[in-house]
Amino acid sequence: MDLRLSGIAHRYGDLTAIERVDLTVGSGETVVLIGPSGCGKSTLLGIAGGLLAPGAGRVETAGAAPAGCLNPLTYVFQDFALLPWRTVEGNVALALEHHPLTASERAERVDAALALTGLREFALVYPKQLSGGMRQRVGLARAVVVRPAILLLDEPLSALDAQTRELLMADLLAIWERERTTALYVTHNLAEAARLGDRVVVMSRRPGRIKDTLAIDLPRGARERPEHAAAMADLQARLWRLIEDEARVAEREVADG
Amino acid sequence: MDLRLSGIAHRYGDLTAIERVDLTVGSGETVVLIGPSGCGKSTLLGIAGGLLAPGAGRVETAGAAPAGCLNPLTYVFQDFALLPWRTVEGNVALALEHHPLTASERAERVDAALALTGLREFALVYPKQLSGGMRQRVGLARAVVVRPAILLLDEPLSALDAQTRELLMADLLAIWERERTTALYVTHNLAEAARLGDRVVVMSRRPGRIKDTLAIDLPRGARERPEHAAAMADLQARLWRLIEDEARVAEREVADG
Amino acid sequence: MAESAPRPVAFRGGGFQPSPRRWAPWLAFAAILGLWQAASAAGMLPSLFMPSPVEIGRALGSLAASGDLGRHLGASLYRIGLGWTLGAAAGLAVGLAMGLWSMARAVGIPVVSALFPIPKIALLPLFILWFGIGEPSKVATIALGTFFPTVVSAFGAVDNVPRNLIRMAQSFGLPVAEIVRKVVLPGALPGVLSGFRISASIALILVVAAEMIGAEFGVGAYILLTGNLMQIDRLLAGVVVLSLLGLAIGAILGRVEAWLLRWR
Amino acid sequence: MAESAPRPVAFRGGGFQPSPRRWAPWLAFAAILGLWQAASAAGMLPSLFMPSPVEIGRALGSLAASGDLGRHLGASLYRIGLGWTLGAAAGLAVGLAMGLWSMARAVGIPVVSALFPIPKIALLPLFILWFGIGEPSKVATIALGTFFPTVVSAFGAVDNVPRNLIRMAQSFGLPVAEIVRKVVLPGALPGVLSGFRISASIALILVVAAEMIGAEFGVGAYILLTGNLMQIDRLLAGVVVLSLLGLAIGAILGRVEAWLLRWR
Amino acid sequence: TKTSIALLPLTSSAPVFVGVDRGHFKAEGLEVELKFMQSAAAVPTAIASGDADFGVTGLTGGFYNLAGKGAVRIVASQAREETGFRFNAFIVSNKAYAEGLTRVDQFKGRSIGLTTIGSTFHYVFGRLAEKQGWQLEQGQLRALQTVPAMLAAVKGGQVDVIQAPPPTGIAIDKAGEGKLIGWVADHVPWQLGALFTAPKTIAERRPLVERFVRAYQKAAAEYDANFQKGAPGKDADALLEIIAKHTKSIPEAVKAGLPYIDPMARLRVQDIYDQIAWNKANKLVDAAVDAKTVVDLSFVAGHLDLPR
Ligand SMILES: Nc1ncnc2c1ncn2[C@@H]1O[C@H](COP(=O)(O)OP(=O)(O)OP(=O)(O)O)[C@@H](O)[C@H]1O
Ligand SMILES: Nc1ncnc2c1ncn2[C@@H]1O[C@H](COP(=O)(O)OP(=O)(O)OP(=O)(O)O)[C@@H](O)[C@H]1O
Ligand SMILES: [Mg+2]
Ligand SMILES: [Mg+2]
Repeated sequence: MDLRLSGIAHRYGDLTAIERVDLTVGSGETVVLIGPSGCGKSTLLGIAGGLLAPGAGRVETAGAAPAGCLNPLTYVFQDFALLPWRTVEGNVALALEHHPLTASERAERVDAALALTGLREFALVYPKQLSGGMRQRVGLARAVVVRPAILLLDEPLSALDAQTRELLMADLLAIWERERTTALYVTHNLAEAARLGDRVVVMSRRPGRIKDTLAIDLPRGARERPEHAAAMADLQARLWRLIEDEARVAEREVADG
Repeated sequence: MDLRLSGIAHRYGDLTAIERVDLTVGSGETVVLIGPSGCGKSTLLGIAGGLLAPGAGRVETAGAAPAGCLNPLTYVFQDFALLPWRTVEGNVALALEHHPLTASERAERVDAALALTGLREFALVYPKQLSGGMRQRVGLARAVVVRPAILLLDEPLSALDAQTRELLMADLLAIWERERTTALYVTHNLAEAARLGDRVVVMSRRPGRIKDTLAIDLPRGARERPEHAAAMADLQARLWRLIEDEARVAEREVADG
Repeated sequence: MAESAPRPVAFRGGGFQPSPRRWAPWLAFAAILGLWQAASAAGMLPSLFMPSPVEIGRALGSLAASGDLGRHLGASLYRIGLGWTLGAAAGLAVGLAMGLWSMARAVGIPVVSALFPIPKIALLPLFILWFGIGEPSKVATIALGTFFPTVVSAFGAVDNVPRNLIRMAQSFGLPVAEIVRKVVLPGALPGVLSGFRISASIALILVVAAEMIGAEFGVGAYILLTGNLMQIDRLLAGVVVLSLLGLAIGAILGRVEAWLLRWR
Repeated sequence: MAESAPRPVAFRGGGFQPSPRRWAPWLAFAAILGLWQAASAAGMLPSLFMPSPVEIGRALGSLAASGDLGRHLGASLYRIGLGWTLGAAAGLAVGLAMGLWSMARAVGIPVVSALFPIPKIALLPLFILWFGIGEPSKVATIALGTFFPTVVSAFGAVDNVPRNLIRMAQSFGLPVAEIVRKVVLPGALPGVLSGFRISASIALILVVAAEMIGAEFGVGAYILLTGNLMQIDRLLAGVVVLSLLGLAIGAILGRVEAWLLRWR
Repeated sequence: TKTSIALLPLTSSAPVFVGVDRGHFKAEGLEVELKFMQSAAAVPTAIASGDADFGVTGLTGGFYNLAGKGAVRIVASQAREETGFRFNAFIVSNKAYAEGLTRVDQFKGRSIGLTTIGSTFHYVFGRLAEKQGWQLEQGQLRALQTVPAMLAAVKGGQVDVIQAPPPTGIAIDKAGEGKLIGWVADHVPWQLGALFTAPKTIAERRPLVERFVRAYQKAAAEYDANFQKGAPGKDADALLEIIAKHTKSIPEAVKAGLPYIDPMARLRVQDIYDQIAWNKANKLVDAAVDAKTVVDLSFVAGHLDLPR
């Protein structure tokens, strides 16, 4: 299934968050969206997923959803957004409960999602007992359990420490390779962008527009190899040059009040 | 001034956080401390700075402090620890107010620290109006203003987004080159460790011990150059191998209750 | 400064972290009671003005021995229980509505803030007119007193349910009713429970006002009676009963809370 | 499913974000008063039981015209002002001490939780014995009523000062007194101010209880008098005065808060 | 000399009002400040707390408890329910009257409205029951805290019977809001109220008490001469004005509700003893209270009904 954003613009009161964005994410493709703070990345993702009504423009999907898909456009959140009063199992089951599934179908799906994210032994644990990395795994399991056609990820790793981020990135890649899900992935992290993206879309600072798009041709599995270290470093440096000045300006903006 | 930790051990109730650590940070040297979550890095830093009384062992300094040093061992905190009811200027001045300085001496020092961290135009702004990166700059200015002999930094960049981290790392390096301060720097981030450290000390998971020490011989200014990209990638890969399994185990620990 | 002499780093942390001292409260109570008793024995506190702990204890003992304590407690607990249940249930419904719907909130906030500070004893004559002098007026006094704080806390509790959880539920296409049931209500529970703590204290405080209206039995009626008879030792015994009741209710709510919020 | 036909993504967000409606409260008040007046005019509410808004307004008008309103307000404001100041100041001192020192806390918490739920009207006979029948007993009633909530909020406020800020101050070698003055007190200010809001409402509520002790003037005394005389319209006029007073105090505290906490 | 008296703004305090406005206290060199209280219970409390030197009010359980603790002592009489004089009346609700409650000997089992337990109203019903040979039962008494609440309850039929002071009782009967079926004095004559002071005042400032009682007696005598001798005396109108002023009432209303006051402020001493005994029997007054210490008979000559 692919995702098509055309002519998207959005304002919050007087503030123009997004000026005009056209973006298509092809079926099975992973597009990484980077840009300075406040440039409208989260806004764009909210619009893509139907959580925000765009000021202008259209959001459409095309193509077939995978078999058993219950929620074509599914989010993974930066702050995990787990219900603290539900166990891991309960959190993963949440998204299934309002669908007409038999109890055994439901249990099977939940179990498969927990297995995929390595959470099986934690099924009955409450979120407070888990580390940040484990919590985001629950977030991933909850997304996977509905067999999404398109994953929308808003800085899913940025609340984690660097080592956990490393561990999760590897797991995420493995899941993607298996499920071949279309993904729109927002991050600030150039290393993440370079590791995960088929294409990297760079947004300008507010009001957000698409400034540039870089395709990464190396297969994802090969990017870690020592012989590609220089190429990857060069890619990151290019991305950094595209973004550095805008990031510097964005950092120094003072909120009034 | 150098910092000498010998035979440090610490327990919280039944939990042994640090088993036995000997570590010396030479004058002007930057030692980066990495290790999995909960291995006792913050505990060790607290002990080094006199904020925690160690269960066993000694903490000592030796050598002359810089001229005008008001607080030889000075912290920079992960969460910035700014007083929200004071302006940038007021936060930076806080550490001076209980010392017998004339008003003009004080103003001069504050101004110099603000200039060094690029905060001059923000002197009268409250922290809530600043982005995360700007807040940590205030934390740096507050540390610099007392002319510390030894800086203790506990993941000073990890609360920031990746782009801001990049910007601050460059500034931090510039300040260090000028002031030649001794520094003990705690992080989870291997890229940071490889960029900033003269030596990287790797701790094992809880109870924390020193597992290995790597010296980085490339001068800090040269590490970003394309011709060293492969070497740096290799260094990070080595650090990752030293830490990966322990990080994996640490992530999956369940807190009881 | 000698370059080579290492100096130990001075400890400068600690403090500002009150540690529990299990014996201290008991000791404090014992000390207060002891001093009080001593002052009474020494004649520094005239027993008319301030009876000694022993006298109060004796009054409490004879109240318990006569069997009246049970009757008073029973009557008051019935009123508190019923009044609180009605007030809290109605307050919860209104508060949740105010938390969920803009319209209910826009109307509710000003009405609540105008009516909340009205002293309940001011309304006793009205309650007599509306509800008579039997149980209904007493229950109504307590119900009204607990209604407003419950509204405020329930409404605040819904407001404090993290919006990101609601957005998450929407992103999975949960219907509104499911979102309310599975996200908003459990998320509001901590706030609602702490509101219950407050309204339970208020119910206790109001039992005296409520029992001003022709009550024969009840802890409040006993306090009023002994106050009128200037039997200060018995009055204070009644106050001690209320105080213990407050501690007991607090402890019970604490248990309930710990169980319902075990996920915290 | 046709591969090529693009389908728009349905909107599923929004809601759960009550938006302000400036006109709604006024409309609500107008609607309530209008309905009430209509019901009264239609004879559905007997004016003995529930006077109409117009009757209450008329009672209020004649109270104001007679000049008594000023006298009543003056007397009550004096008692509220003095009582609240004393109670809040003492409560602040005790609450801050409990926040800072383990010992004060260990002793204070159980004592406060035992004494907090004691109804102030229960103590009126004692207050007369201790403080006489003049102003002191009235002021003491209000002071005692505001003392405990202030203790609780001040103590909680100190507790909520982020410990990392205190560690930071220690790391720069600030002396303890400086830490208290520059970190703990400003950090506790928001909690203390919101405690003041609560204790101010309580002071208002207690003015009726306080003025049960032989007061000639005072809004509470007026309410009691008119209640005793079953002049329900005047009683409700007095209640309206208290309610407006509450709104006014709330508005003033809101201004003070906005100014003192402009850094938030 | 400055002194003060705590009292209620009721006609039963008439001798004090007369004494102040007709100069009897001034003649004894006393400048008396009147301190009006809100409830009968507050009057002796004001003496105990030192807010006033003297007090006059009805005799209640609370009063005797304070007296028993040595806080107050009776020195002279105030109002009395005296056979032949009409003061408080029994008022029944219309509903109860319609059900057949028309006589004072039918109160058994009926709901009775009171201000508080231990009040003078309570005592009268208690003695009435004793005399008629029935028991005040549990659940029969409704303590409503204030006189107006009590009146409202009988008007609304929420209680069957109350006692009302004149002129309220007559007014209720006239307005048809209830029925007046008898006078307390005809059934339970008793010493309703007294003048009292603190034992400490007696011990330390005996001359003050003597002067005060003398002036009070003169006022009582003037009251007696004008109101209790069949035809009104020559100053009756002037005295009514005075009483009306202090009770915030009008002379006609005052006239309809004047209590009997002993011309020499003598007490019926045995009745006081009986009151204490009844209160003790009903556990309203502590068993330790000794009637002998409650009254000081040395200020008024010729007290009535002295116990043997
Ligand atoms: N609900 C809102 N009301 C008003 N302004 C908003 C709202 N949400 C976002 N904004 C503003 O719109 C702009 C874009 O916000 P958005 O969250 O989309 O940026 P972002 O690129 O995701 O930033 P970040 O990298 O910091 O997450 C920002 O300036 C932000 O302050
Ligand atoms: N005040 C405390 N009381 C009890 N246990 C504590 C306390 N502080 C830390 N610990 C425990 O001691 C261990 C070491 O903690 P510490 O904060 O030093 O680890 P860390 O290496 O800094 O971890 P992280 O990388 O997550 O910051 C952890 O298991 C932690 O849970
Ligand atoms: Mg964002
Ligand atoms: Mg740490």
